[in-house]
Amino acid sequence: MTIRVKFFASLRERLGRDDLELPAEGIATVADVWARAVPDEPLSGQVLMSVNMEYAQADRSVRDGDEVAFFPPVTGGAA
Amino acid sequence: MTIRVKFFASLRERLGRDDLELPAEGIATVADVWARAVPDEPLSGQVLMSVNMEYAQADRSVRDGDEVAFFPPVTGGAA
Amino acid sequence: MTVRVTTEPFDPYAELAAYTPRGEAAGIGAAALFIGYMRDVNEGDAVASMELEHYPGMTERALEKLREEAVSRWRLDDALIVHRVGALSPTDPIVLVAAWSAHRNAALEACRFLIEELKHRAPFWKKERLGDRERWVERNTPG
Amino acid sequence: MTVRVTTEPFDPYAELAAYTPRGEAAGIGAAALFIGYMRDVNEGDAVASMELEHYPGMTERALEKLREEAVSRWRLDDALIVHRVGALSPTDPIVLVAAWSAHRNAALEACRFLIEELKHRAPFWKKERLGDRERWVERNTPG
Repeated sequence: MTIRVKFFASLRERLGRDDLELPAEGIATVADVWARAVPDEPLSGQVLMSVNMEYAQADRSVRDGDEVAFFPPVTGGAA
Repeated sequence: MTIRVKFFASLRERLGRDDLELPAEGIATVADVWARAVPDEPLSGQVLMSVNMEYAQADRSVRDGDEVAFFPPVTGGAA
Repeated sequence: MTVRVTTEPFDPYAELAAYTPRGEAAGIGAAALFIGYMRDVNEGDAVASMELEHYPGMTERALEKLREEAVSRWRLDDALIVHRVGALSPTDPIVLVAAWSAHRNAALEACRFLIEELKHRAPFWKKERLGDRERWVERNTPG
Repeated sequence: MTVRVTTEPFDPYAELAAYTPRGEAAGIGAAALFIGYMRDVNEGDAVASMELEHYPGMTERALEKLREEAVSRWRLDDALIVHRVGALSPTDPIVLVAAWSAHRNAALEACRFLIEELKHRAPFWKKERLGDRERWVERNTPG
Protein backbone atom coordinates (compact mmCIF):
# COMPACT_ATOMS: atom_id res chain seq x y z
CA MET A 1 0.00 0.00 0.00
CA THR A 2 2.80 2.39 -0.87
CA ILE A 3 4.03 4.69 -3.59
CA ARG A 4 7.70 4.62 -4.50
CA VAL A 5 9.30 8.03 -5.03
CA LYS A 6 12.60 8.79 -6.78
CA PHE A 7 14.67 11.94 -7.28
CA PHE A 8 17.48 12.35 -9.80
CA ALA A 9 20.51 14.48 -10.57
CA SER A 10 20.67 18.04 -9.16
CA LEU A 11 17.24 17.60 -7.52
CA ARG A 12 18.40 14.43 -5.77
CA GLU A 13 21.51 16.20 -4.51
CA ARG A 14 19.71 19.35 -3.40
CA LEU A 15 17.01 17.44 -1.52
CA GLY A 16 19.59 15.02 -0.16
CA ARG A 17 17.55 11.92 -0.98
CA ASP A 18 17.05 9.54 -3.86
CA ASP A 19 14.52 6.84 -2.96
CA LEU A 20 11.63 6.79 -0.54
CA GLU A 21 8.30 5.10 -0.03
CA LEU A 22 5.10 6.88 0.93
CA PRO A 23 1.84 5.41 2.18
CA ALA A 24 -0.68 5.71 -0.65
CA GLU A 25 -3.48 7.01 1.59
CA GLY A 26 -4.59 10.53 0.73
CA ILE A 27 -2.50 10.68 -2.44
CA ALA A 28 -4.42 11.19 -5.68
CA THR A 29 -1.97 12.91 -8.05
CA VAL A 30 1.74 13.44 -8.78
CA ALA A 31 1.42 16.87 -7.16
CA ASP A 32 0.19 15.18 -3.98
CA VAL A 33 3.26 12.92 -4.00
CA TRP A 34 5.55 15.96 -4.19
CA ALA A 35 3.65 17.77 -1.43
CA ARG A 36 3.98 14.76 0.86
CA ALA A 37 7.63 14.04 0.00
CA VAL A 38 8.89 17.63 -0.05
CA PRO A 39 6.46 19.50 2.23
CA ASP A 40 8.74 22.51 2.70
CA GLU A 41 9.01 23.41 -1.00
CA PRO A 42 6.40 24.07 -3.72
CA LEU A 43 6.60 21.98 -6.91
CA SER A 44 8.55 24.09 -9.44
CA GLY A 45 7.60 24.34 -13.11
CA GLN A 46 11.21 23.37 -13.88
CA VAL A 47 10.79 19.91 -12.41
CA LEU A 48 9.99 17.01 -14.75
CA MET A 49 7.89 14.11 -13.55
CA SER A 50 7.19 10.51 -14.44
CA VAL A 51 4.79 7.80 -13.32
CA ASN A 52 5.92 4.22 -13.86
CA MET A 53 8.73 5.47 -16.10
CA GLU A 54 6.48 7.47 -18.44
CA TYR A 55 6.54 11.27 -18.46
CA ALA A 56 3.55 12.72 -16.61
CA GLN A 57 2.05 16.05 -15.58
CA ALA A 58 1.46 17.18 -12.00
CA ASP A 59 -2.26 16.42 -12.21
CA ARG A 60 -1.71 12.86 -13.38
CA SER A 61 -3.45 10.41 -11.04
CA VAL A 62 -1.33 8.08 -8.93
CA ARG A 63 -2.29 4.69 -7.54
CA ASP A 64 -1.02 2.31 -4.93
CA GLY A 65 2.15 0.59 -6.20
CA ASP A 66 3.09 3.32 -8.67
CA GLU A 67 6.64 4.60 -9.04
CA VAL A 68 6.79 8.40 -9.24
CA ALA A 69 9.99 10.29 -10.14
CA PHE A 70 11.02 13.95 -10.08
CA PHE A 71 14.03 15.29 -11.98
CA PRO A 72 15.54 18.35 -13.71
CA PRO A 73 15.62 18.88 -17.51
CA VAL A 74 17.46 16.02 -19.22
CA THR A 75 20.89 16.56 -20.78
CA GLY A 76 21.94 13.36 -22.54
CA GLY A 77 23.28 12.92 -26.05
CA ALA A 78 25.99 14.94 -27.74
CA ALA A 79 27.42 18.44 -27.81
CA MET B 1 49.34 21.84 -80.65
CA THR B 2 46.40 19.59 -79.83
CA ILE B 3 43.29 19.39 -77.70
CA ARG B 4 42.59 16.15 -75.88
CA VAL B 5 38.95 15.00 -75.96
CA LYS B 6 37.27 12.43 -73.71
CA PHE B 7 33.83 10.84 -73.65
CA PHE B 8 32.37 8.93 -70.72
CA ALA B 9 29.67 6.40 -69.85
CA SER B 10 26.64 6.09 -72.16
CA LEU B 11 27.99 8.83 -74.42
CA ARG B 12 31.30 6.99 -74.81
CA GLU B 13 29.46 3.78 -75.67
CA ARG B 14 27.03 5.39 -78.08
CA LEU B 15 29.74 7.28 -79.96
CA GLY B 16 32.02 4.26 -79.84
CA ARG B 17 35.06 6.23 -78.72
CA ASP B 18 36.64 7.39 -75.49
CA ASP B 19 39.83 9.33 -76.17
CA LEU B 20 40.96 11.38 -79.13
CA GLU B 21 43.23 14.29 -79.99
CA LEU B 22 42.25 17.20 -82.21
CA PRO B 23 44.48 19.82 -83.80
CA ALA B 24 43.84 23.08 -81.95
CA GLU B 25 43.59 25.20 -85.09
CA GLY B 26 40.19 26.75 -85.65
CA ILE B 27 38.89 25.69 -82.23
CA ALA B 28 37.84 28.53 -79.91
CA THR B 29 35.21 26.98 -77.59
CA VAL B 30 33.96 23.73 -76.11
CA ALA B 31 31.16 23.78 -78.69
CA ASP B 32 33.80 23.89 -81.44
CA VAL B 33 35.48 20.82 -79.95
CA TRP B 34 32.19 18.92 -80.09
CA ALA B 35 31.47 20.04 -83.66
CA ARG B 36 34.89 18.84 -84.79
CA ALA B 37 34.80 15.56 -82.84
CA VAL B 38 31.17 14.63 -83.50
CA PRO B 39 30.34 16.41 -86.78
CA ASP B 40 27.24 14.32 -87.53
CA GLU B 41 25.40 15.20 -84.30
CA PRO B 42 24.44 18.51 -82.68
CA LEU B 43 25.55 19.10 -79.07
CA SER B 44 22.61 18.13 -76.87
CA GLY B 45 21.56 20.15 -73.81
CA GLN B 46 21.72 16.86 -71.86
CA VAL B 47 25.47 16.60 -72.30
CA LEU B 48 27.73 17.83 -69.48
CA MET B 49 31.14 19.30 -70.30
CA SER B 50 34.44 19.96 -68.57
CA VAL B 51 37.69 21.73 -69.43
CA ASN B 52 40.78 20.56 -67.58
CA MET B 53 38.58 18.63 -65.17
CA GLU B 54 36.39 21.60 -64.20
CA TYR B 55 32.74 21.82 -65.27
CA ALA B 56 32.29 24.22 -68.19
CA GLN B 57 29.62 25.59 -70.51
CA ALA B 58 29.59 25.18 -74.31
CA ASP B 59 30.81 28.74 -74.86
CA ARG B 60 33.81 28.30 -72.58
CA SER B 61 37.04 29.10 -74.46
CA VAL B 62 39.48 26.31 -75.18
CA ARG B 63 43.22 26.59 -75.73
CA ASP B 64 45.97 24.43 -77.08
CA GLY B 65 46.81 21.67 -74.59
CA ASP B 66 43.42 21.68 -72.87
CA GLU B 67 41.58 18.50 -71.97
CA VAL B 68 37.88 18.67 -72.85
CA ALA B 69 35.37 16.02 -71.74
CA PHE B 70 31.72 15.26 -72.59
CA PHE B 71 29.51 13.06 -70.46
CA PRO B 72 25.92 12.34 -69.38
CA PRO B 73 24.39 13.41 -66.02
CA VAL B 74 26.38 11.94 -63.13
CA THR B 75 24.94 9.18 -60.95
CA GLY B 76 27.36 8.46 -58.11
CA GLY B 77 26.63 8.18 -54.42
CA ALA B 78 23.88 6.23 -52.74
CA ALA B 79 20.29 5.16 -53.32
CA MET C 1 20.33 -5.44 -28.92
CA THR C 2 18.86 -2.40 -30.65
CA VAL C 3 18.99 -0.21 -27.53
CA ARG C 4 21.84 -0.44 -25.04
CA VAL C 5 22.85 1.60 -22.00
CA THR C 6 26.37 0.85 -20.82
CA THR C 7 28.58 1.86 -17.90
CA GLU C 8 31.58 0.49 -19.82
CA PRO C 9 33.39 2.50 -22.52
CA PHE C 10 32.27 1.40 -25.99
CA ASP C 11 33.90 1.52 -29.40
CA PRO C 12 31.30 2.77 -31.94
CA TYR C 13 33.00 1.24 -34.98
CA ALA C 14 33.50 -2.13 -33.29
CA GLU C 15 29.87 -1.94 -32.16
CA LEU C 16 28.70 -1.30 -35.72
CA ALA C 17 31.01 -3.91 -37.25
CA ALA C 18 29.62 -6.53 -34.87
CA TYR C 19 25.98 -5.60 -35.52
CA THR C 20 23.91 -7.12 -38.32
CA PRO C 21 21.04 -4.81 -39.23
CA ARG C 22 17.62 -6.40 -39.52
CA GLY C 23 16.01 -6.68 -42.92
CA GLU C 24 17.41 -7.98 -46.19
CA ALA C 25 21.01 -6.78 -46.46
CA ALA C 26 20.70 -6.36 -50.24
CA GLY C 27 17.71 -4.06 -49.75
CA ILE C 28 19.61 -1.60 -47.56
CA GLY C 29 20.89 1.37 -49.56
CA ALA C 30 21.86 3.75 -46.79
CA ALA C 31 23.20 3.90 -43.25
CA ALA C 32 23.20 7.24 -41.42
CA LEU C 33 25.22 7.26 -38.22
CA PHE C 34 25.90 9.73 -35.47
CA ILE C 35 28.47 9.54 -32.69
CA GLY C 36 28.63 12.03 -29.82
CA TYR C 37 31.89 12.42 -27.91
CA MET C 38 32.76 14.02 -24.60
CA ARG C 39 34.62 17.31 -25.16
CA ASP C 40 37.19 18.81 -22.79
CA VAL C 41 35.43 22.17 -22.86
CA ASN C 42 31.85 23.33 -22.25
CA GLU C 43 30.51 26.89 -22.10
CA GLY C 44 34.07 28.16 -22.18
CA ASP C 45 35.30 26.12 -19.22
CA ALA C 46 37.82 23.26 -19.25
CA VAL C 47 36.09 20.02 -18.27
CA ALA C 48 38.26 17.33 -16.68
CA SER C 49 35.68 14.55 -16.45
CA MET C 50 31.96 13.90 -16.40
CA GLU C 51 29.46 11.77 -14.53
CA LEU C 52 26.43 10.72 -16.57
CA GLU C 53 23.48 9.84 -14.33
CA HIS C 54 20.37 8.14 -15.69
CA TYR C 55 17.09 6.59 -14.59
CA PRO C 56 17.58 2.84 -15.02
CA GLY C 57 14.54 1.27 -16.62
CA MET C 58 12.97 4.51 -17.80
CA THR C 59 16.02 5.25 -19.95
CA GLU C 60 15.80 1.98 -21.86
CA ARG C 61 12.06 2.42 -22.22
CA ALA C 62 12.43 5.97 -23.58
CA LEU C 63 15.13 4.93 -26.05
CA GLU C 64 13.16 1.90 -27.24
CA LYS C 65 10.09 4.08 -27.80
CA LEU C 66 12.14 6.64 -29.76
CA ARG C 67 13.64 3.87 -31.86
CA GLU C 68 10.22 2.40 -32.64
CA GLU C 69 8.89 5.83 -33.60
CA ALA C 70 11.76 6.36 -36.03
CA VAL C 71 11.54 2.87 -37.54
CA SER C 72 7.81 3.23 -38.12
CA ARG C 73 7.82 6.85 -39.33
CA TRP C 74 10.64 6.41 -41.88
CA ARG C 75 10.00 2.69 -42.55
CA LEU C 76 13.57 1.91 -41.60
CA ASP C 77 15.07 -1.53 -41.94
CA ASP C 78 16.61 -1.06 -38.52
CA ALA C 79 17.89 1.44 -35.97
CA LEU C 80 20.34 1.19 -33.10
CA ILE C 81 21.01 3.37 -30.04
CA VAL C 82 23.93 2.92 -27.63
CA HIS C 83 24.38 5.39 -24.75
CA ARG C 84 27.12 5.53 -22.16
CA VAL C 85 26.49 6.29 -18.47
CA GLY C 86 28.73 6.65 -15.42
CA ALA C 87 32.21 8.18 -15.29
CA LEU C 88 33.48 9.60 -18.62
CA SER C 89 36.70 11.24 -19.78
CA PRO C 90 37.21 13.65 -22.69
CA THR C 91 37.21 11.89 -26.12
CA ASP C 92 35.01 9.07 -24.76
CA PRO C 93 32.06 8.21 -27.03
CA ILE C 94 28.82 9.17 -25.25
CA VAL C 95 26.20 8.09 -27.76
CA LEU C 96 25.89 6.15 -31.01
CA VAL C 97 22.79 6.38 -33.19
CA ALA C 98 22.34 4.41 -36.42
CA ALA C 99 19.53 4.23 -38.99
CA TRP C 100 19.40 1.82 -41.93
CA SER C 101 17.04 2.28 -44.86
CA ALA C 102 16.55 1.57 -48.56
CA HIS C 103 17.04 5.28 -49.31
CA ARG C 104 19.31 8.01 -48.03
CA ASN C 105 16.71 10.61 -47.05
CA ALA C 106 14.93 8.26 -44.69
CA ALA C 107 18.18 7.20 -43.02
CA LEU C 108 19.51 10.78 -42.70
CA GLU C 109 16.26 12.20 -41.34
CA ALA C 110 15.69 9.34 -38.91
CA CYS C 111 19.26 9.63 -37.60
CA ARG C 112 18.81 13.33 -36.94
CA PHE C 113 15.40 12.77 -35.33
CA LEU C 114 16.88 10.13 -33.01
CA ILE C 115 19.76 12.25 -31.73
CA GLU C 116 17.59 15.37 -31.29
CA GLU C 117 14.73 13.59 -29.56
CA LEU C 118 17.08 11.56 -27.39
CA LYS C 119 18.52 14.79 -26.00
CA HIS C 120 15.07 16.06 -25.11
CA ARG C 121 13.32 12.91 -23.95
CA ALA C 122 15.74 10.34 -22.52
CA PRO C 123 16.41 10.69 -18.76
CA PHE C 124 20.15 11.37 -18.69
CA TRP C 125 21.89 14.09 -16.67
CA LYS C 126 25.44 15.32 -17.04
CA LYS C 127 27.58 16.49 -14.14
CA GLU C 128 30.87 18.08 -15.10
CA ARG C 129 34.04 18.19 -13.03
CA LEU C 130 35.96 21.43 -13.69
CA GLY C 131 39.23 20.98 -11.84
CA ASP C 132 38.25 22.06 -8.31
CA ARG C 133 34.48 22.12 -8.63
CA GLU C 134 31.50 20.25 -10.08
CA ARG C 135 28.41 21.48 -11.86
CA TRP C 136 25.28 19.98 -13.32
CA VAL C 137 24.68 20.77 -16.98
CA GLU C 138 21.41 22.71 -16.79
CA ARG C 139 20.34 22.65 -20.41
CA ASN C 140 21.44 21.02 -23.61
CA THR C 141 23.00 23.27 -26.21
CA PRO C 142 20.78 23.88 -29.25
CA GLY C 143 23.31 22.38 -31.60
CA MET D 1 43.82 10.53 -47.12
CA THR D 2 40.73 12.66 -46.81
CA VAL D 3 39.44 11.77 -50.30
CA ARG D 4 39.87 8.32 -51.76
CA VAL D 5 38.56 6.59 -54.90
CA THR D 6 39.07 2.84 -54.83
CA THR D 7 38.51 -0.06 -57.25
CA GLU D 8 38.86 -2.46 -54.31
CA PRO D 9 35.98 -3.24 -51.94
CA PHE D 10 36.29 -1.24 -48.74
CA ASP D 11 35.03 -1.78 -45.20
CA PRO D 12 33.58 1.52 -43.91
CA TYR D 13 33.97 0.69 -40.24
CA ALA D 14 37.57 -0.53 -40.66
CA GLU D 15 38.23 2.61 -42.70
CA LEU D 16 36.86 4.82 -39.91
CA ALA D 17 38.60 2.88 -37.14
CA ALA D 18 41.94 3.33 -38.94
CA TYR D 19 41.42 7.04 -39.56
CA THR D 20 42.45 9.73 -37.06
CA PRO D 21 40.46 12.91 -37.66
CA ARG D 22 42.42 16.14 -37.81
CA GLY D 23 42.04 18.66 -35.03
CA GLU D 24 42.21 18.19 -31.28
CA ALA D 25 40.47 14.91 -30.45
CA ALA D 26 39.14 16.35 -27.17
CA GLY D 27 37.53 19.22 -29.09
CA ILE D 28 35.45 16.94 -31.32
CA GLY D 29 31.92 16.53 -30.01
CA ALA D 30 30.22 14.96 -33.00
CA ALA D 31 30.79 12.65 -35.95
CA ALA D 32 28.08 12.35 -38.62
CA LEU D 33 28.59 9.49 -41.03
CA PHE D 34 26.83 8.22 -44.11
CA ILE D 35 27.36 4.93 -45.93
CA GLY D 36 25.71 4.13 -49.27
CA TYR D 37 25.36 0.49 -50.28
CA MET D 38 24.54 -1.21 -53.57
CA ARG D 39 20.98 -2.56 -53.53
CA ASP D 40 19.78 -5.60 -55.49
CA VAL D 41 16.82 -3.67 -56.87
CA ASN D 42 16.43 -0.34 -58.70
CA GLU D 43 13.29 1.14 -60.23
CA GLY D 44 11.50 -2.15 -59.61
CA ASP D 45 14.06 -4.32 -61.43
CA ALA D 46 16.38 -6.93 -59.90
CA VAL D 47 19.98 -5.79 -60.31
CA ALA D 48 22.63 -8.54 -60.42
CA SER D 49 25.73 -6.35 -60.48
CA MET D 50 26.94 -2.85 -61.30
CA GLU D 51 29.85 -1.15 -63.04
CA LEU D 52 30.78 2.25 -61.65
CA GLU D 53 32.65 4.34 -64.23
CA HIS D 54 34.38 7.59 -63.29
CA TYR D 55 36.64 10.30 -64.69
CA PRO D 56 40.02 9.68 -63.07
CA GLY D 57 41.57 12.94 -61.92
CA MET D 58 38.41 15.00 -62.19
CA THR D 59 36.68 12.77 -59.64
CA GLU D 60 39.34 13.32 -56.98
CA ARG D 61 39.38 17.03 -57.75
CA ALA D 62 35.57 17.32 -57.45
CA LEU D 63 35.51 15.39 -54.16
CA GLU D 64 38.39 17.40 -52.71
CA LYS D 65 36.61 20.63 -53.64
CA LEU D 66 33.37 19.44 -52.06
CA ARG D 67 35.23 18.44 -48.92
CA GLU D 68 36.94 21.82 -48.65
CA GLU D 69 33.62 23.61 -49.12
CA ALA D 70 32.05 21.62 -46.30
CA VAL D 71 35.01 22.04 -43.94
CA SER D 72 35.07 25.78 -44.50
CA ARG D 73 31.31 26.39 -44.43
CA TRP D 74 30.65 24.41 -41.23
CA ARG D 75 34.11 24.95 -39.68
CA LEU D 76 34.57 21.20 -39.39
CA ASP D 77 37.54 19.64 -37.68
CA ASP D 78 37.75 17.20 -40.57
CA ALA D 79 35.82 15.41 -43.32
CA LEU D 80 36.44 12.21 -45.24
CA ILE D 81 35.05 10.84 -48.52
CA VAL D 82 35.68 7.31 -49.83
CA HIS D 83 34.02 6.22 -53.09
CA ARG D 84 34.15 2.85 -54.78
CA VAL D 85 34.49 2.44 -58.57
CA GLY D 86 34.61 -0.57 -60.91
CA ALA D 87 32.63 -3.82 -60.56
CA LEU D 88 30.23 -3.94 -57.60
CA SER D 89 27.86 -6.55 -56.19
CA PRO D 90 24.73 -6.03 -54.07
CA THR D 91 25.50 -5.16 -50.42
CA ASP D 92 28.89 -3.66 -51.40
CA PRO D 93 29.56 -0.24 -49.82
CA ILE D 94 29.61 2.41 -52.58
CA VAL D 95 30.37 5.54 -50.64
CA LEU D 96 31.41 6.67 -47.17
CA VAL D 97 31.10 10.28 -46.03
CA ALA D 98 32.21 11.50 -42.60
CA ALA D 99 32.14 14.92 -40.93
CA TRP D 100 33.69 15.75 -37.55
CA SER D 101 32.85 18.88 -35.60
CA ALA D 102 32.65 20.39 -32.12
CA HIS D 103 28.85 20.40 -32.39
CA ARG D 104 26.24 18.05 -33.76
CA ASN D 105 24.39 20.42 -36.10
CA ALA D 106 27.51 21.26 -38.06
CA ALA D 107 28.46 17.61 -38.44
CA LEU D 108 24.95 16.51 -39.43
CA GLU D 109 24.42 19.30 -41.95
CA ALA D 110 27.86 18.93 -43.49
CA CYS D 111 27.39 15.17 -43.87
CA ARG D 112 24.10 15.67 -45.66
CA PHE D 113 25.57 18.39 -47.87
CA LEU D 114 28.46 16.14 -48.85
CA ILE D 115 26.34 13.17 -49.88
CA GLU D 116 23.81 15.31 -51.78
CA GLU D 117 26.39 17.42 -53.60
CA LEU D 118 28.54 14.39 -54.38
CA LYS D 119 25.62 12.85 -56.24
CA HIS D 120 25.15 15.98 -58.33
CA ARG D 121 28.73 17.06 -58.93
CA ALA D 122 31.19 14.16 -58.86
CA PRO D 123 31.75 12.44 -62.24
CA PHE D 124 30.55 8.90 -61.52
CA TRP D 125 28.22 6.84 -63.74
CA LYS D 126 26.41 3.65 -62.83
CA LYS D 127 25.72 0.86 -65.29
CA GLU D 128 23.46 -1.89 -64.01
CA ARG D 129 23.40 -5.53 -65.11
CA LEU D 130 19.85 -6.92 -64.97
CA GLY D 131 20.27 -10.61 -65.70
CA ASP D 132 20.29 -10.65 -69.51
CA ARG D 133 20.74 -6.95 -70.20
CA GLU D 134 22.61 -3.83 -69.10
CA ARG D 135 21.46 -0.26 -68.62
CA TRP D 136 22.99 3.05 -67.64
CA VAL D 137 21.35 4.75 -64.69
CA GLU D 138 20.05 7.96 -66.29
CA ARG D 139 19.32 10.02 -63.21
CA ASN D 140 19.85 9.78 -59.51
CA THR D 141 16.78 9.25 -57.38
CA PRO D 142 15.75 12.30 -55.34
CA GLY D 143 16.13 10.45 -52.05
